[in-house]
Amino acid sequence: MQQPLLVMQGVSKSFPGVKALTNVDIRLRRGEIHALMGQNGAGKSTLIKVLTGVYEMDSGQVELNGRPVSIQSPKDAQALGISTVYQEVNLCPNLSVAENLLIGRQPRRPNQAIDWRLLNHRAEELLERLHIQLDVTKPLSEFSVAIQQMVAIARAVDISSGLLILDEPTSSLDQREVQELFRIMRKLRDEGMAIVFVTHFMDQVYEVSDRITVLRNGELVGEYLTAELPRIQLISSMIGREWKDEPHTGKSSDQGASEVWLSASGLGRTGGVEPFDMTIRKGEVLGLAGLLGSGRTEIAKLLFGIDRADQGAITINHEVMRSMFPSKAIEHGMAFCPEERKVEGIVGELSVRENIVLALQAKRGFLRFLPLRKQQEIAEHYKKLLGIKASSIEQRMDQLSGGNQQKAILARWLATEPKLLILDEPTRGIDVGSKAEIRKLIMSLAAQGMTIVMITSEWEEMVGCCDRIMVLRDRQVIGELSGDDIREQRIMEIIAEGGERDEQLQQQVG
Amino acid sequence: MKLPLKINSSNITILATIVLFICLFAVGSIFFTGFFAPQVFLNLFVDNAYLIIVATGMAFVIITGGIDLSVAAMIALVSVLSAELLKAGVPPVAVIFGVLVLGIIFGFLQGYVICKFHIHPWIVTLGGMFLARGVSFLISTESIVIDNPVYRTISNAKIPLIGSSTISVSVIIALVTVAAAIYVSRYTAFGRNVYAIGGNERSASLMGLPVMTTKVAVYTLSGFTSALGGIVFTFYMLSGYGLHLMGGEMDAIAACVIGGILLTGGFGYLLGPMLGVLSTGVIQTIIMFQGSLSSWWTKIVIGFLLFAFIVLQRVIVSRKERRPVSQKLKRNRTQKTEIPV
Amino acid sequence: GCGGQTPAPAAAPAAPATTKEAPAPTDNKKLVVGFSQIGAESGWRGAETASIQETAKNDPTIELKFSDAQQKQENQIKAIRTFIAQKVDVIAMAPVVETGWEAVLTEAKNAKIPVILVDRNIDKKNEDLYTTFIGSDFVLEGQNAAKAMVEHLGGKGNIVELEGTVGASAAVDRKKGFDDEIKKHPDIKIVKSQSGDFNRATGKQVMEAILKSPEGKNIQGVYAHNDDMALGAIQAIEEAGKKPGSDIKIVSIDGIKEAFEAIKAGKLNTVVECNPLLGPQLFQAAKDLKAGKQLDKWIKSNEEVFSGQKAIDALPNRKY
Amino acid sequence: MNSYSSRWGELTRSKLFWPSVGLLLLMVFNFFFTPGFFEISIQNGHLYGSLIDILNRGTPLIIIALGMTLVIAKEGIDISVGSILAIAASLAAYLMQQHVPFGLALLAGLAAGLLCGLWNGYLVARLKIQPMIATLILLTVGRGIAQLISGGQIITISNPAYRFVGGGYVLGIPFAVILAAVLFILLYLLMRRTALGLFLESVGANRVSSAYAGIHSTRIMTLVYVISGFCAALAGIIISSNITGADSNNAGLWIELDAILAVVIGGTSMRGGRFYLGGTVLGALFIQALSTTIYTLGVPPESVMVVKAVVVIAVSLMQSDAFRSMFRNGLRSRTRKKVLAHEAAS
Ligand SMILES: Nc1ncnc2c1ncn2[C@@H]1O[C@H](COP(=O)(O)OP(=O)(O)OP(=O)(O)O)[C@@H](O)[C@H]1O
Ligand SMILES: Nc1ncnc2c1ncn2[C@@H]1O[C@H](COP(=O)(O)OP(=O)(O)OP(=O)(O)O)[C@@H](O)[C@H]1O
Ligand SMILES: [Mg+2]
Ligand SMILES: [Mg+2]
Repeated sequence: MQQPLLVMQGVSKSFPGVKALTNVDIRLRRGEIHALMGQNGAGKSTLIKVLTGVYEMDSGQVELNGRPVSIQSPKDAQALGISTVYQEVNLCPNLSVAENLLIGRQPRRPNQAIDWRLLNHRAEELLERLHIQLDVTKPLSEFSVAIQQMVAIARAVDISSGLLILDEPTSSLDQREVQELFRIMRKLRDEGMAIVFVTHFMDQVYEVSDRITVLRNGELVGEYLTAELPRIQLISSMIGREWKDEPHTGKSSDQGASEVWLSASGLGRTGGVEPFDMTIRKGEVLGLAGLLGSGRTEIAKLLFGIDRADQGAITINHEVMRSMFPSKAIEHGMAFCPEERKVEGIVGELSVRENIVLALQAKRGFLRFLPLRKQQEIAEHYKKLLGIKASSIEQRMDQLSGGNQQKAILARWLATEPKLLILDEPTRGIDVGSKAEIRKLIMSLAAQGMTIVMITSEWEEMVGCCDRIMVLRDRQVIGELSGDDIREQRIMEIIAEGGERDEQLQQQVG
Repeated sequence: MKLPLKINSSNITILATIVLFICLFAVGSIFFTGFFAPQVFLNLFVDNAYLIIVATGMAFVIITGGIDLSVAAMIALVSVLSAELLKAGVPPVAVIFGVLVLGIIFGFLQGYVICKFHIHPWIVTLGGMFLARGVSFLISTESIVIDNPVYRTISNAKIPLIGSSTISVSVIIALVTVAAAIYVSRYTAFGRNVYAIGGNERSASLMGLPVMTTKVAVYTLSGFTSALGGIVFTFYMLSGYGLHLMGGEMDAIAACVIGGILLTGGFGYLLGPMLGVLSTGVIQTIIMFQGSLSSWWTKIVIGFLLFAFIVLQRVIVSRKERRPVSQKLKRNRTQKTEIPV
Repeated sequence: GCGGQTPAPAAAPAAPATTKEAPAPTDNKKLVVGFSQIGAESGWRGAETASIQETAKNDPTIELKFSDAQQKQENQIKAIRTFIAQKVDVIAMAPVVETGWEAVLTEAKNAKIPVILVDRNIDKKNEDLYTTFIGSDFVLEGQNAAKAMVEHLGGKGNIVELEGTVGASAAVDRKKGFDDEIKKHPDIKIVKSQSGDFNRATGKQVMEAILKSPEGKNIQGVYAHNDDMALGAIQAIEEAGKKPGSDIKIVSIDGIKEAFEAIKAGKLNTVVECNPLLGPQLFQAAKDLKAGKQLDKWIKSNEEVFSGQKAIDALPNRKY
Repeated sequence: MNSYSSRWGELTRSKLFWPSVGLLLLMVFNFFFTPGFFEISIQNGHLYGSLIDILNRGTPLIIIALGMTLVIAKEGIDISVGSILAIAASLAAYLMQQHVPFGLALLAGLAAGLLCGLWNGYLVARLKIQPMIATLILLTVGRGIAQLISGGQIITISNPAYRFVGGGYVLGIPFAVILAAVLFILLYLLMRRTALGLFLESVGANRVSSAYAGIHSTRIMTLVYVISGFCAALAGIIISSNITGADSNNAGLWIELDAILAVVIGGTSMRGGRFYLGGTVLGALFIQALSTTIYTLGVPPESVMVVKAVVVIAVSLMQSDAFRSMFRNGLRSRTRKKVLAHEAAS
């Protein structure tokens, strides 16, 4: 048998109070896509960080090509041909896209000066391979997380020369981008590279991976060939008990009668979304569908007052509002679970408890202080309800695994008991088991009368949950679906048609 | 490919600073006789050459998100040390070389302690500041005259420019420093790493950039420029004195900030510090030409002008930031909208 | 308070001019004097500034260009450059430090503008770069203080020296003059010497600490480089339950009004005057220069040593 | 053994631990090298001794550092405290000289501090000027205003009530110390018994997230500068009262550096976020104790700076986990503890 490219043996890693990895083995072979699976907090990211020298392991060995290596830093890892996309996008927001792609190995002129022209050109080429076109001289911060993630992937792909590690690269990508990524991954695999792939999407695992390693609570469960491992069994081995694939719970279907809770007329922002109208009824689940950068997040931010609308007005419960800002929105019973959890969601330095009570406390005002006892109660309640895996509610937020951070943010907003809950990619990075739980929770909240606006790139999830769907394209609302029309196929059609209509429009104008 | 003159969000501060500088100079010229003269303008460089050098070095530190409070004290130390060594008969070349090495070592040590032990640069360099001043007092509490002929020649050398106006050797050194800094920041890997670290240190490290080395290098560089600034300052003063430039580090920081360098790191052009120095310099010149302010009104007016300058700068910059971006965005993201089915 | 809001009138009687009234400049153009002041670090300097500004204001033949250097030599150099650019008739300055003036004063010399130094001198090597120096001798002040101290102690005792800001020329010279003089008296020992930064709060704090140190428990005299520190020290001594002025003799320099009041109250023994009211002398010198007179290299300001009844008598006339 | 070492670990991780150790070491040093340092007697009916001096002289620094702690927690900095202090003292003294009643003058001084803080807050929170440069403006202007008020002279204070603020004693304890204690308790309650502390830490750690959670970050930011201004004003009144004179030229010069140092020694990170009021008090006391020690010991004036530098660097090294672990591992083996700089520092 061919010698594996990389072998990790007996890897253990513990943080104060947590044993993140216990005696884990993994072997990665050339020409293979290897999925690393496990629940939130199982230790996947930690394993990757240990491998790439971000953390020092407590014990264990790494062998590359049969020779023991000691990787002390991401720099060492890169030098050994290991390139990584970490779970949270790790790029420099102030640098241009091109630089982010090529920093550390910029093309030089003969006199050793950085050749900017060539650099930008190369960057464009790199992105072209992923079928992305954008102005690479713009700072990265001007682009959405999705684009940032694509840039990170493009960078890693370009650097990699033996092993490529992708920690939840697809969490904020839409299907089309995912396909692009898979195409590249397959190509690299066929060229003989080893690829580690972490995701919580079962479909994707079965679509691209050849082999699966499952972790549970920091321990190795086993290594399987993808083809030989049925889905149910995979999930069961991840969660450590039998798993029944429950059918989606039916959605509340009595929305027609309920009254309008919020409506927006002609709401828009120059440079953001084109003016649009929308009505949201009490107790309904409204979906915003669209491709990356279609303006879904923008709409949510306008509704919640994070971006100021420069035209139009919002009416909540018949009360017209000219301006909106977060604390006002919260006061009126809105809640917004943002997309970029690292920047907009978590307060890393604070504890899980403080993160959870933050919005509720802000809503109450600083004087009506929640006593510690009460805070603990709330935090413990949601920790249990959402299955947040943390050593205690006093653990620092940034020490939680990605999925658990996401759950804590969700908890923060649920704690405010909102009337309208806006969820922007709420299940990003959340494992299969929890995802189903959360979906169930959302549905039951809606059934109890909570209104929900949901943005998700998983159309299946959207179709499964929503009573009504607004479709966006190029920052315009271009259609609406409800009732039986809600099908993935229809969404795609509308987006595609909208495209034609737009082109026709442009032709007429031009 | 792209004209450097294109106004965008990153160089707008620089442009605003230049515009405001010209306005201030114009105001001075209108109100005071003798103000509108080449020499008055050149004196801004002559009198501030050392500050330009120091601020430029400090800018690298600030761009990484750090700070160096020891620069002014370092200048004082260099001046005292130079004076004392020259008095002892050490050849000038050796003195210059020696203090430069001292600056490099000093900066390196500060950087090493900051990075290795993860202590905030404010504290470490504050310690450095006390240390440098303290050592210069230990060497001599009195001010020492430098009458070394080489130093005096350099100090008195006047390089004629337009008409009868002249600049000093120090100005050349300062301009070369600025030019070198601009080049380094833009065209070397080190320079780009500095920006990356300022943007997000953790990301930079995960991207495999040599974060620790770069940070240490940046403090070393600042140590070097403050020693160089010290030499230039010594030429300027021809004296060594432990109390020289008390509070000068604030001037350097202010120059950086006025020149558009963000103290939180990651943003700014290396031309900025020089513009910042010139701007505060012209404010001071106006005050001096005015010539009837009492001591306290001097402070108030300087502060007020500084305030007006910064506010105007912000107004210009935020105007620009608020411009609609829709058109540009459309061009940015012309993604094909075919759907994989 | 000595009425800081109403600065001393121009022709202060306490500040006699050393040269006779000279005729006003022949042409009716005003005599333009550029004065570069160090800053406003103390009441003493404030009084000096006020004296100069008021004198100029009350003299129609004079136009004063005043520039405050905020304690920075660089600013003083810039100010002098500016004066040269403005083509003033006379440049006057109170140099913040002795050294570092060669370049800029040479420029002034080349521009044929005479330079007058006020209250502090510059390095002897550069004597040819200024025309005259008006002011006092810090070393001499230190010596005078020492003599007074010796007298108060009867030639025997332990003393504490409160120094000014480390490195400041006033501190360096006042220490030198004092210490050298004290050395002549073997029974007098300076047991502690610490910087009080020329200000009252630090002076008090330092004295407090010293009084609690083993040496500090047996001291008979305190010498402060300026009045402010002495006033702070007096408070510290009182709080320690001792009597300033009798248990512990106190000598200080400057002669601000509060110091005289302290003498009157018996808490301070001697103050060596260092006169800040130099305005009249300065402009007299400037006019003399313009009239082509030859000036002494050093015009001493009129200064005395005050103790006891002499101080009490002088109190009503103190201007600052 | 294991539980012992884990409890030890917990203790050393407490933010109050290292400043306490620093202070303790200084005290131990004094115990051996400064005879009489620990003597406390009764003099004129009040406590008297070096330790009392440290408390008494330390109060202005403690008060300012408390305000500074909040500003730094918000990821800001306030270098104008020295000037605010001078304004407040000069204004109060000037008004009393003009025969304004004591209470009114005192209020005016404090109000001036609040106003200065409001100004700083406005520049930073509304105009979004970088904190250091925003407060640099007031650093310059404020000193000028103070001198303008006093005419550059020291205004002597004769009002006995005013003198009591910084020089009086209650039951033998300096009144200023009681004031500082009250302020500490008030701030502590304000921060820890209302949600302000939580909001402040949240804004300091991640401003965007906090705004999304509905916290008015501009209000919080303004508030901390106002508190800092108030603290500075109070410190100014205490200092001027103590020396019975408002010195607009020198009062509070460079105190911002000491205050920031105290905050950092006290365990609050200059990157904002978590703050420790208790730690700040310890830090300020440490700095004051160092000064008092230096004065009592008779360190030659020209070496004072060097001594301070060495102690400051030593204390911050002691606080550094990386430094200590280097020692520990150096004794055992050469297994380097490797954590990314970012994480260890935070
Ligand atoms: N720096 C840290 N300090 C303390 N605990 C940590 C730290 N980083 C991770 N952990 C803990 O280690 C465990 C494993 O986390 P890890 O991030 O590896 O999970 P994961 O499998 O990647 O989960 P997810 O799917 O949610 O990303 C978690 O319980 C987490 O709380
Ligand atoms: N102020 C701005 N300047 C430049 N670009 C901006 C600005 N605001 C938003 N954008 C860009 O416009 C797009 C906004 O899309 P938005 O985030 O609303 O889309 P979305 O449908 O939510 O897509 P995603 O799945 O990426 O979240 C993003 O690509 C973002 O980079
Ligand atoms: Mg993970
Ligand atoms: Mg989005």
